[in-house]
Amino acid sequence: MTAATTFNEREAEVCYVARLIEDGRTYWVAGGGGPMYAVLLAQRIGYAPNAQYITEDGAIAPEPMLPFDPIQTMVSSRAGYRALQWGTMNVAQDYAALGLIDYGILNTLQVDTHGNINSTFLGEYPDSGRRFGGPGGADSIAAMAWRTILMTDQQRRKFVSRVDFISSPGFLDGTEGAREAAGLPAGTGPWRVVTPAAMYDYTQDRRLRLIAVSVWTTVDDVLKECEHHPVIADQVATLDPPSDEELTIYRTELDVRGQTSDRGSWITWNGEKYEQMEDGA
Amino acid sequence: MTAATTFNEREAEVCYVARLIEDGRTYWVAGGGGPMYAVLLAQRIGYAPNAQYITEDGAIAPEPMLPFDPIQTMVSSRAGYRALQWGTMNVAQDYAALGLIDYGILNTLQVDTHGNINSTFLGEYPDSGRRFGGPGGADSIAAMAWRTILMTDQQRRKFVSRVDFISSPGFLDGTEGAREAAGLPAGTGPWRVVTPAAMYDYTQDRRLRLIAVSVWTTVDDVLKECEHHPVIADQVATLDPPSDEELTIYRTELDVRGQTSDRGSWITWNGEKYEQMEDGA
Amino acid sequence: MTTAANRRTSVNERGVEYLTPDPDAFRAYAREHKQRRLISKLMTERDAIAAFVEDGDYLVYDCNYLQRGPASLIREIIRQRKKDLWVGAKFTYVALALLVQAGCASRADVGYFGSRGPVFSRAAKEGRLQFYEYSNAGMTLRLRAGAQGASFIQNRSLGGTDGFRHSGACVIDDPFTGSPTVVLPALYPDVAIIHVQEADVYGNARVFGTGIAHAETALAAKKVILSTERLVETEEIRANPGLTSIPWLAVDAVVLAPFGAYPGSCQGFYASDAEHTAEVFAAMTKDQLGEYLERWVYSVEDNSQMLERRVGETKLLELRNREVIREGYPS
Amino acid sequence: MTTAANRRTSVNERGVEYLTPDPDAFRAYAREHKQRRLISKLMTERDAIAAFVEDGDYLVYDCNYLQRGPASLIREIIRQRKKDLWVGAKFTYVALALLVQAGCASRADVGYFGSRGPVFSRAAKEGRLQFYEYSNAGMTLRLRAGAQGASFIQNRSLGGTDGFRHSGACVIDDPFTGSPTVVLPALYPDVAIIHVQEADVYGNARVFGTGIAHAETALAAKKVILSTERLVETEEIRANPGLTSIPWLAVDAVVLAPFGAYPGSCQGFYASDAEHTAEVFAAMTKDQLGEYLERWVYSVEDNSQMLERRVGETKLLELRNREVIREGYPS
Repeated sequence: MTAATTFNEREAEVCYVARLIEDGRTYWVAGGGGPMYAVLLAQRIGYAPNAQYITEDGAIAPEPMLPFDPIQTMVSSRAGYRALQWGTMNVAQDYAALGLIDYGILNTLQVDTHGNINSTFLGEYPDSGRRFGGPGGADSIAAMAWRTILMTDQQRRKFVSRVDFISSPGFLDGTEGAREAAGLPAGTGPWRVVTPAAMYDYTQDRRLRLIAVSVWTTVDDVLKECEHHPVIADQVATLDPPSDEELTIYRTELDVRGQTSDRGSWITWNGEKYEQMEDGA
Repeated sequence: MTAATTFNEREAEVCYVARLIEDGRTYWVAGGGGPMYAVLLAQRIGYAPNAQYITEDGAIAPEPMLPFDPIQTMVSSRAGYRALQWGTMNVAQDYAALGLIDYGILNTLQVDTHGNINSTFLGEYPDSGRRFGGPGGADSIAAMAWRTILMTDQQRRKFVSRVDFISSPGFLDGTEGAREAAGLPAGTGPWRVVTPAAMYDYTQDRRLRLIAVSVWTTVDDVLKECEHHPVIADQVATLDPPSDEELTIYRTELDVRGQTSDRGSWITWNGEKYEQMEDGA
Repeated sequence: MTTAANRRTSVNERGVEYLTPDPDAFRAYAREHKQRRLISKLMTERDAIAAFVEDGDYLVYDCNYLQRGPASLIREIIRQRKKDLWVGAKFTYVALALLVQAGCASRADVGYFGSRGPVFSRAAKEGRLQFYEYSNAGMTLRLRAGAQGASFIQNRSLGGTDGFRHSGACVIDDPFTGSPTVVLPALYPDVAIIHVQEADVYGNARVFGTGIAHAETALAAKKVILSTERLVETEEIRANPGLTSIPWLAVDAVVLAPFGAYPGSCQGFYASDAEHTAEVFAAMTKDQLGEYLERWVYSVEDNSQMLERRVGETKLLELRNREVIREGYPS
Repeated sequence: MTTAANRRTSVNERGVEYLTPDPDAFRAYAREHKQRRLISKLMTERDAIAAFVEDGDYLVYDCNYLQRGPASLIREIIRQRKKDLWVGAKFTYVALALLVQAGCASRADVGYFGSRGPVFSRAAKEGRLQFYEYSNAGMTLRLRAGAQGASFIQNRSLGGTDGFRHSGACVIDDPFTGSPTVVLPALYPDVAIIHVQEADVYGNARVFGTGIAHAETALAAKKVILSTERLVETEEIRANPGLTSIPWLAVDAVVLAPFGAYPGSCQGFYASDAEHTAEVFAAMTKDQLGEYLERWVYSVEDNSQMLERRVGETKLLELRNREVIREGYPS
């Protein structure tokens, strides 16, 4: 693997998640974009050739024909191509309810210290603030997959003490057994949060913990982009930047239109270190 | 229609039920045999060309290829032939649960004055008596179709005050609202009981009532074959014997192997009246 | 032909209103109104919407405006200026925005909807729009319960969220395990609109590819309008009953609608129109949905005129040609 | 490969024992034991039954010995003299009799079983057989609940019957309507055996024609053995994913079993053997099931030897030729 010298921070985020993909495991990916690309990248580069994914519309272990038209990451012939089964949303959720889905991968708006996820409302529900689209499939994924990987941005307004509205469950109030008491399946919950800048896991007592940062940033810079102060691991690792191999597959086979890098800032190697460019530069 | 001069009493029973079939209505037929043949006869002779039936295994409005091999009245290619949909047992019961099935037609072992059906046990459950196979699909049909038509034999041990075991619900204890209180859908219940010798409906207060007898028998003879004394209608009609037209279709297109007339007695016209021969003669 | 589907609602102890899940009321309706006979239900989109969508109905569409959804029927609802619809807003990117902009929808049970632009906050502020909170799969579970003739169904999700607090769901003690468990109220929509690839004139329909909840939706809804890419003979249905997704028993109207999912894709038939997709998203963002509706809905008489005048044969042919995958779809 | 599926039971206030419907226990089992990888599960009937059917298991077979059922697997269970099985005895004519005669089954949740002959009363009298009462569709609903990861499911039937009193069902107040409603405990069988027309080596399987509850059964059961008429390439599965009835995720073993449903029929492949049907019914009636089992099970090594020695090529060809209907089945 050769470290790449120019890449978008969102490309890096997908690569980080791809490296988390465990071979021979099942994934429920929310929507298209990052979550789906992360699994496809892991399959194609060989990190996890036998990982399988399902989508909300019941594409079971597809081998999609890329690229997709805008929005057409579900209920389309290319997205469901060469699946082992075509189901529906209820079929997908049944498989998760039965404990057959190891991991869920989500994108979201806002996450809190207990891993609760907000995709419904910023501000005071229902009247004072901004309305968003709701949980979609994320509530089911976060409730029923054994482990949840969350992809989001490293921004103060996104890393908060308590989300304004719990759309999809993390550890709820963080007390032991809170999920089970609410009727959610035992033994499930948030597992990792990945941003372009950092990676988090959860402590034994179900609190968000910073465990790694990107090579072009620092723990302090990351903490500036958290409204609350997460637990910090004894050893905070540095995340390897994307490799040329990863980016080649990603750019030529997966996101060939560069939609991922439409937003987010670019990172370059200046000969001495990685530097982050202005957003959208 | 020409009255037939020789026929089996069980053939007559199927004809009686065929004449009850309402055009443009849906039927859930239990097993194969009488219930299914009654609908097919009504379709083919033109009493109810647009009646449709479903079976327990989810054959939805089939046009079966007859005859069937023994037992192969469900889950077989001939039984499901030219259906409008192939479902499963849960699909069939969903349609009934949704109120889409107008009538159920059942065969059974024992019926009581409130239309309760026993196909589980004769004697004292569970140890003292004879074990039978259980309700099969009859419980679901009797509970969820709007109206239930029951086919059985006119025998004392089959027409009882209280069945030994309620396998499938009639009006339960006969009180108003008893079915609803037990969780069964509102407005459903027993509608007709048909035997080779007679036909019954139910009174306003949900008691079995004799409304017609076969041409070769009498009310008194029928009552001898009831353990309890059913209500008797003010006018007890006489059931027309099978017609040649009915029997021709029945024998040449439907029960071509004569399985119906394997048992039961034969009836013949002796020039003056219909006479019942010895059983199995 | 019009039928009062009689939307009845309940309010729970948290003050949340939800459609009353009454299986016996559905049964009584189905007994009276669902056609058992094999009679043709073929009609125009105009007649179908006029006959079966009433002001105040609870409306569910399967899939959405951009993905094998009943886009032409959604436009016709808007064209006929239906009012006060309560929308099952799951898995949807732009349809709810169109219905709210047009003044058709006043309530939404949310699974997910595309929330760009000011249309929603404006309508909410003006008291023209009320949200209730579920999830995509929560909504399809509610429809599943309806399709099974039930009044409730367990859900291993939703518990503990704020969505739960603003939903009709409740927590009960599992009668067998004693554990707390979330149950959702069954959903029996007044009317459902569903786009399918093939149907006969009676409404025996086939759906190919992945989907959301077409069969459940068709069974659970009191009134069901199908639009279909292609009519097939009933003989063809009988020749392969395993392909039937929706039985005639559930269906009230069949609308022949080639490109009925436009601008969305329809698996096996055509790709989506990416330009149009961009246009409608931009209209949401820039508060230009009024102009969008004028151009694509109000100024044309029906779907076929829209396709002819606003899309054109060249584009339609291109969309057909862009659907290159044949495997698993009708030939 | 063997796994303790740990049959756990509950007893209700009427004293009726039933399999505890514990979704979280199923989930924990599935997490550990259900194979996510695409690895071949092809094995002999002997190995499959030896590995996955344990004494004391709750066994469900889909369909039955005479109708596209896993007849060869039922015979292998008998051949291996499994003990103390609790059988989901729905929609079945002779299989329960065979299992009881052979000393394999000690309990049965009844939907319907063929009850001719003395085998059942003898076993019951000797305390070797206990019945619990449900119905055919009640049993498939229990499996549906299991397949959905639920612990209970509403049933608009069973209420008010004596079957109800001898079942694990209970009546609760509907949390939304307040009306009394019957709920059944979900069924998570320890092991399921299912005969399908086509499967790949991973267990992606296709069922054609009507059926009982193959998909629900496969999903709800902890251990799943498929027998299949024909192996198909996974490429073929991927070429038409709409035909997949059962996903590999649910399946533990795939047994290639041409004529695996013999003496029953298998839609699209062969008709039933009417002579054999008569023979087995007569054996029930005349208390000659011991002889039947000796001839058809114990005296042969496996299904293929049985077909060769006891049925013969001429008969098999005749049964294939008698299946004249091709429409809707694999070509």
